[in-house]
Amino acid sequence: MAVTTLWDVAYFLSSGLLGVLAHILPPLAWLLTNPNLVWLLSALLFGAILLGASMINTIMLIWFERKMLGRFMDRRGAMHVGYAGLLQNFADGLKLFRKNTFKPREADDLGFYGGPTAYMVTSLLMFGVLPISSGWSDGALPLSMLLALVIFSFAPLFIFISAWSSNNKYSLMGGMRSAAQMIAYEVPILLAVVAVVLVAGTFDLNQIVLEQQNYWFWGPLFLALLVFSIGMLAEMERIPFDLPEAEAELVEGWNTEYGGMLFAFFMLADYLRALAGSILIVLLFLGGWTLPTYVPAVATSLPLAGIIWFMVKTYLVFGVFVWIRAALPRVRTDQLLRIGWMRLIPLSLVAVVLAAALVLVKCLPVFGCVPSMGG
Amino acid sequence: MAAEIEKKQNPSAESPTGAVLKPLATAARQFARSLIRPSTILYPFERLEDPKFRSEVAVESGRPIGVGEVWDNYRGVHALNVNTCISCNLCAFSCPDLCIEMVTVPGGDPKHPKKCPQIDYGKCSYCGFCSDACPEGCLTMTTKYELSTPNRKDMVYSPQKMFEQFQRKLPMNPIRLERPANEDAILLDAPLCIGCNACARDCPTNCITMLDIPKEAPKPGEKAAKRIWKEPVVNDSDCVRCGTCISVCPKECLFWGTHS
Amino acid sequence: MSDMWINMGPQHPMTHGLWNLRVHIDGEMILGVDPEMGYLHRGIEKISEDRHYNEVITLMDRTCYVAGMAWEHLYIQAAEKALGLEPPERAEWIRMMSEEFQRLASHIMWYAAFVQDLGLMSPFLYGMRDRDLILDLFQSYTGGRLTYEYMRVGGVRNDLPVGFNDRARKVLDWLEPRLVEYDRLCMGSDIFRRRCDDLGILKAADCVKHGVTGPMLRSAGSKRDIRKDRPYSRYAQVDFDVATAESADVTGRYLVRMEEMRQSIRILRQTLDWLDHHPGPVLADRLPRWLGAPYAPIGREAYLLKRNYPKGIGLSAIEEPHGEACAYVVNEGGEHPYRVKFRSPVFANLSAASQYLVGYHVADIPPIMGSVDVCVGEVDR
Amino acid sequence: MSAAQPTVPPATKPMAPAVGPGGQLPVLSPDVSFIEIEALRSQQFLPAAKEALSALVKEQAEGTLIRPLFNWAGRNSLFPLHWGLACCAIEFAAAFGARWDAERFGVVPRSSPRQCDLMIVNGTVTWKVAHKLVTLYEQMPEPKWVIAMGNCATGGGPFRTAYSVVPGVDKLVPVDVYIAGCPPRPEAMLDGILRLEELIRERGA
Amino acid sequence: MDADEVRAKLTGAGAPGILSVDPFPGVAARVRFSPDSAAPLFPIVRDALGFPHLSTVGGIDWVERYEVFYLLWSDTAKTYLLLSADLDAKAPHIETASSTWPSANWHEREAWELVGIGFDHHPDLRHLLMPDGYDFHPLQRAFKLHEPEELEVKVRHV
Repeated sequence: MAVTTLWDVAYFLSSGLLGVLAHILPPLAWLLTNPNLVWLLSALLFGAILLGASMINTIMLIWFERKMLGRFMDRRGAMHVGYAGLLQNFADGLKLFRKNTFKPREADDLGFYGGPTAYMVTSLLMFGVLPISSGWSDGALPLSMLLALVIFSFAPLFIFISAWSSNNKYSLMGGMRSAAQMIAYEVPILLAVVAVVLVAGTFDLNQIVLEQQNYWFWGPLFLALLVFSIGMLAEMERIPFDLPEAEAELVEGWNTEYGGMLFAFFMLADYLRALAGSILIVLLFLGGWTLPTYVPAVATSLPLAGIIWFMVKTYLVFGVFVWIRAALPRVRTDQLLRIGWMRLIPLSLVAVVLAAALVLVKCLPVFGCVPSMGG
Repeated sequence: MAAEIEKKQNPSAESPTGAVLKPLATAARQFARSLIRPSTILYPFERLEDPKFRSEVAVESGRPIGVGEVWDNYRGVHALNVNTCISCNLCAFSCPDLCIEMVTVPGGDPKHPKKCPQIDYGKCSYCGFCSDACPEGCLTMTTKYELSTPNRKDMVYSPQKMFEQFQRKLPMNPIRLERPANEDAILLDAPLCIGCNACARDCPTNCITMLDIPKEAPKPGEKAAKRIWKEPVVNDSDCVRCGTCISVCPKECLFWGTHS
Repeated sequence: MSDMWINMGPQHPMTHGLWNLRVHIDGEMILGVDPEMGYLHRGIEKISEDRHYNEVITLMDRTCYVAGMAWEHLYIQAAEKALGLEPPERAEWIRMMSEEFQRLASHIMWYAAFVQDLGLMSPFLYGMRDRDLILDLFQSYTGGRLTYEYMRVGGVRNDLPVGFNDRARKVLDWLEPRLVEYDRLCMGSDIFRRRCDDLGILKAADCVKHGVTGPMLRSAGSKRDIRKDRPYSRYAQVDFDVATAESADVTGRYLVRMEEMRQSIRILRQTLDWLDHHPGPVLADRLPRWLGAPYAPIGREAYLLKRNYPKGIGLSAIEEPHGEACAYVVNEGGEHPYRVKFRSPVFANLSAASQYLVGYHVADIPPIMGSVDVCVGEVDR
Repeated sequence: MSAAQPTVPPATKPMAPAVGPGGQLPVLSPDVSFIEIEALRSQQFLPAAKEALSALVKEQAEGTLIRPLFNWAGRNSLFPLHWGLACCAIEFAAAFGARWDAERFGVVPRSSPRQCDLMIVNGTVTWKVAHKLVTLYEQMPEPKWVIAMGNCATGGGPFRTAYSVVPGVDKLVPVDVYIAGCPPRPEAMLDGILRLEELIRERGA
Repeated sequence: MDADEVRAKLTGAGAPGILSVDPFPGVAARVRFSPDSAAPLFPIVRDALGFPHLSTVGGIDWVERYEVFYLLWSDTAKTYLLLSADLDAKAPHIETASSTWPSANWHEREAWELVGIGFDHHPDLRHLLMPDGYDFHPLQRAFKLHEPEELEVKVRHV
């Protein structure tokens, strides 16, 4: 079996390890070769790899943004710490890690410390749900997409808790904006997802990707992609929808009072969410880890090829977000809500209707891919 | 007029919807342009003082980072040629921030020590008035600007330290000020003068000579020699108009004025 | 959340300097504002009384640190009137050129800071990049990047270096397409228009009532520009238009400033052409030496007693990048000015803050205050 | 410097000339390839990692074990407070502009003092703003540094005789690095930051 | 507009307390008036002469007296006008101009703070540039500047 997925790698490693151990300790072989133990160990290993990979990916994502933003702005971005600034964000993280931890006198203990931690944890939780390559969850989670979106929508709660408990007017306003914004943009996102579900016929992210083996959804569901991307921009709180952190009016928004490790949590979780958002777009609209069938098989048969293609797509999607950040100013609160409620929701409804119509006539406009409706 | 401007500058005013594409295109164009060489000077490695680098990124090159050759008149740290300094005090007098102090340097005679400027760069505002005022051109400004130090005391530059700057032969301000003609001159209120020689002794340019001038006609029966006094005469072409003579005159008989 | 007061400043990204905008808000709505100034009050008017006439110039660069040349020009005109001196013709043209370059640099700086307030970072970097070219030009003939100390009572310190005019033209050639690019990023952007239209409206009558001048007044339709109304220096001899807009809002101010930059380039081209063909002295002969550099101001009290120089009061007004600036210099026959009083345009523009801020959202404060173009140095002096 | 750190081989001291006391730097010709320039400073990580490893091998105390790495991190990621006092603030902004791009060194201004390590006092400090400056300084979490940029912050500059001006910010907060200039060029500001990095390396964060 | 025209217009409008109207370089005229008649004079200058824009208000300490001057601009005549009044040295005060020209508000606050001229009936006469409780008037001649004494510089403990 060719090693193609991360789960395979983890399983291979753990079974190999246990096999070697069983060889060394024959009396315990009955225990060590127990498939349940192998599975358990590989699950743990898988989790550890996932955690580390998502963290490192997030940090690389920050690096990617800084370098790319630099070029958009006619400068170079971080470049002197590590080769081409690769180590810059590790240095930032390490530094924030060892900064003095403090709490404003009037701040609430539980909210002040708990908020960022929960924000971080829930953002990390996403990566347990999102399949990065084939054989990731094997249908064990038939509603994985809904679960992912549920976890994604925890964030405003924790942002608001930490903003409220840091006892600062700017934080409070930022938190309130954040809550209003995220709630407003949940709806179009979910509706856009409905369009995808209509076409794919499943809530399982794995299945959705498999549906896109031959035709990616970005073509037929372009409207849904547009709505979903704009909604995701708002959910990630990136320019032009970064109102909660709007530097010019709200100092640093809801993390005004946070410094050191807790601020690092916020930063990291923000980019974790950005990564998760990009991954969701790739999963739902850009075919996940798959490549069109007319691409030579060499490209897909390499070890871990699925993951590599997936990450390439993810970074490209994120690059578009960076591009938008470099070109567009921030909108105002009321405009933001108006865009959300009065533009995106009708648009997403149209997208749903369109998707339903497409399913009904069993004909998808396809760009260069072989149509195979319903997989 | 206003509508005109608006129309001219904002062709998209008619159809604002979808106009986000234009800034996106502009940013993308900039991205493509700066992919090869962004406008960043990699400061510690590339410097605008470097003539070669400067001409490479000059405005003529089409991708301007600097405007090119003219950089040498930047007003940075002073360079002092201690050897030609005449201790005239003019730099200290002309300093608007009073950051120049005249300190004794070796080289003078014990009675009249040689004094050269010592500059406190924590107070200096780099206006260049001192180098404009320097009559001998020994105090000039170089292009050196890196002056960070963890120690406040290091910011006081002694004459020796500025002499080191001079010896490093950094590029110096090429634009020397043409000194316009000035009618001011040192005049003598002759009746008050006691002929003490203080002005001639302290004159940094030695342009004052004490001439024997008969103060008054000898009285009958007196020897003429007793009534002869020495009086300073200023050589205006050599005088740098530093005013040292005025400040040392015990009788305040020298003053500024015009010959006319 | 009911109404509350928030302090925006002294350390706040919106302020672009050191001042405090106390805002009374209800939710996101502004009920009232109270600007609190003085965090950068450096006593420039008082220090000027202890300085020689030329030495005050070093303070002028620092009074308004984005428009140093304009303030030098302002002060020098008043001081020359107070002392009864006349600069040579070429010096006047060089001064005018310097002021126009400064207007260009100041407006670009404004553009950079203003758009950054709206959350868009790239124009800040483009603006700083292009402004550095103008500062390089300044450096090539004054020796300073930000603090020039270039003008003197009776002229300017030195003539332009060889090849300056061509270099300056090349910079203008580079800048002109950049202005189009700036417009594409802002006026071409739907989001930008929606953020700035109908924001911070201050009609012409209110402007006059509250002493608001400069691009803010011209954006309300008034054609008031001291360069046209009361030409100083050699502005009567160059050809340019006064940029105006009708909307009296943030967009209007943006358009006026962008158009002013184009007009500045137009003036600069004419000025450079004049300077090409008219060499000559740049500093008047026979200046009193107590003026300070280029001579050393010496003699102190002893000199004071024995000279008689005409007394006088000099009053000058120029169109500074931010608006109408006036200087009032009293010469009481000393070697220092007896009293120096400046009228800062931003001071008046800020004092009307409640007129154009109340009724808008908190999120509107950065664009509105950005469109005012606050330079705290000249407000507090 | 080499005496203080005998373990560091000379080849891995790339920044030493840039911040030497004389301020003299070998001007590299601009035809140094892009890759070389990007690689130059990246070598700083290696000595730090090496030091940490050698500490690990020698089984030193826990503190010294991770100190080199944290020192490396601390000095390479200085977040200055984003505020502008006076003229120097314009040059401060210019240093973050496209031409000098201070972000190359990991210097990113933050608006909240809670997230800053470095206060760059870029202008005249008046008595009216003095206690606010001290408050901001105290809001910054340790370890923190102060750079007095320009002459006003260093000693009041041309305004030090004025009735409203603090003659030097070192009367209010401890200053680590002074940058002379009125205002200092953006390069001079970067030079000050590099000197502070050198200082952190010597002193320990 | 020159001094004669200003004088004619002022007398035509019945302006009280005009002491003299002289030509002055750079402005149409300098109008000296007695401080007691400020309140009725200001609206006349604004409306009858047509000077709706107040550029600045400044005070000068002449040791034996104080002077307050108002710089006005007329858009129609395109010229400046200088109003000036001599005030008592003991307790200089004058009627506020901010009821006529609202822009005088801050200028008068500044003049009060720095020069020490009181403005009667000013709506909001409090410190503008200096912190509250600063009791000196720095732009008076008696207020001298001096070099700050060298304080001991703290050394940071490593």
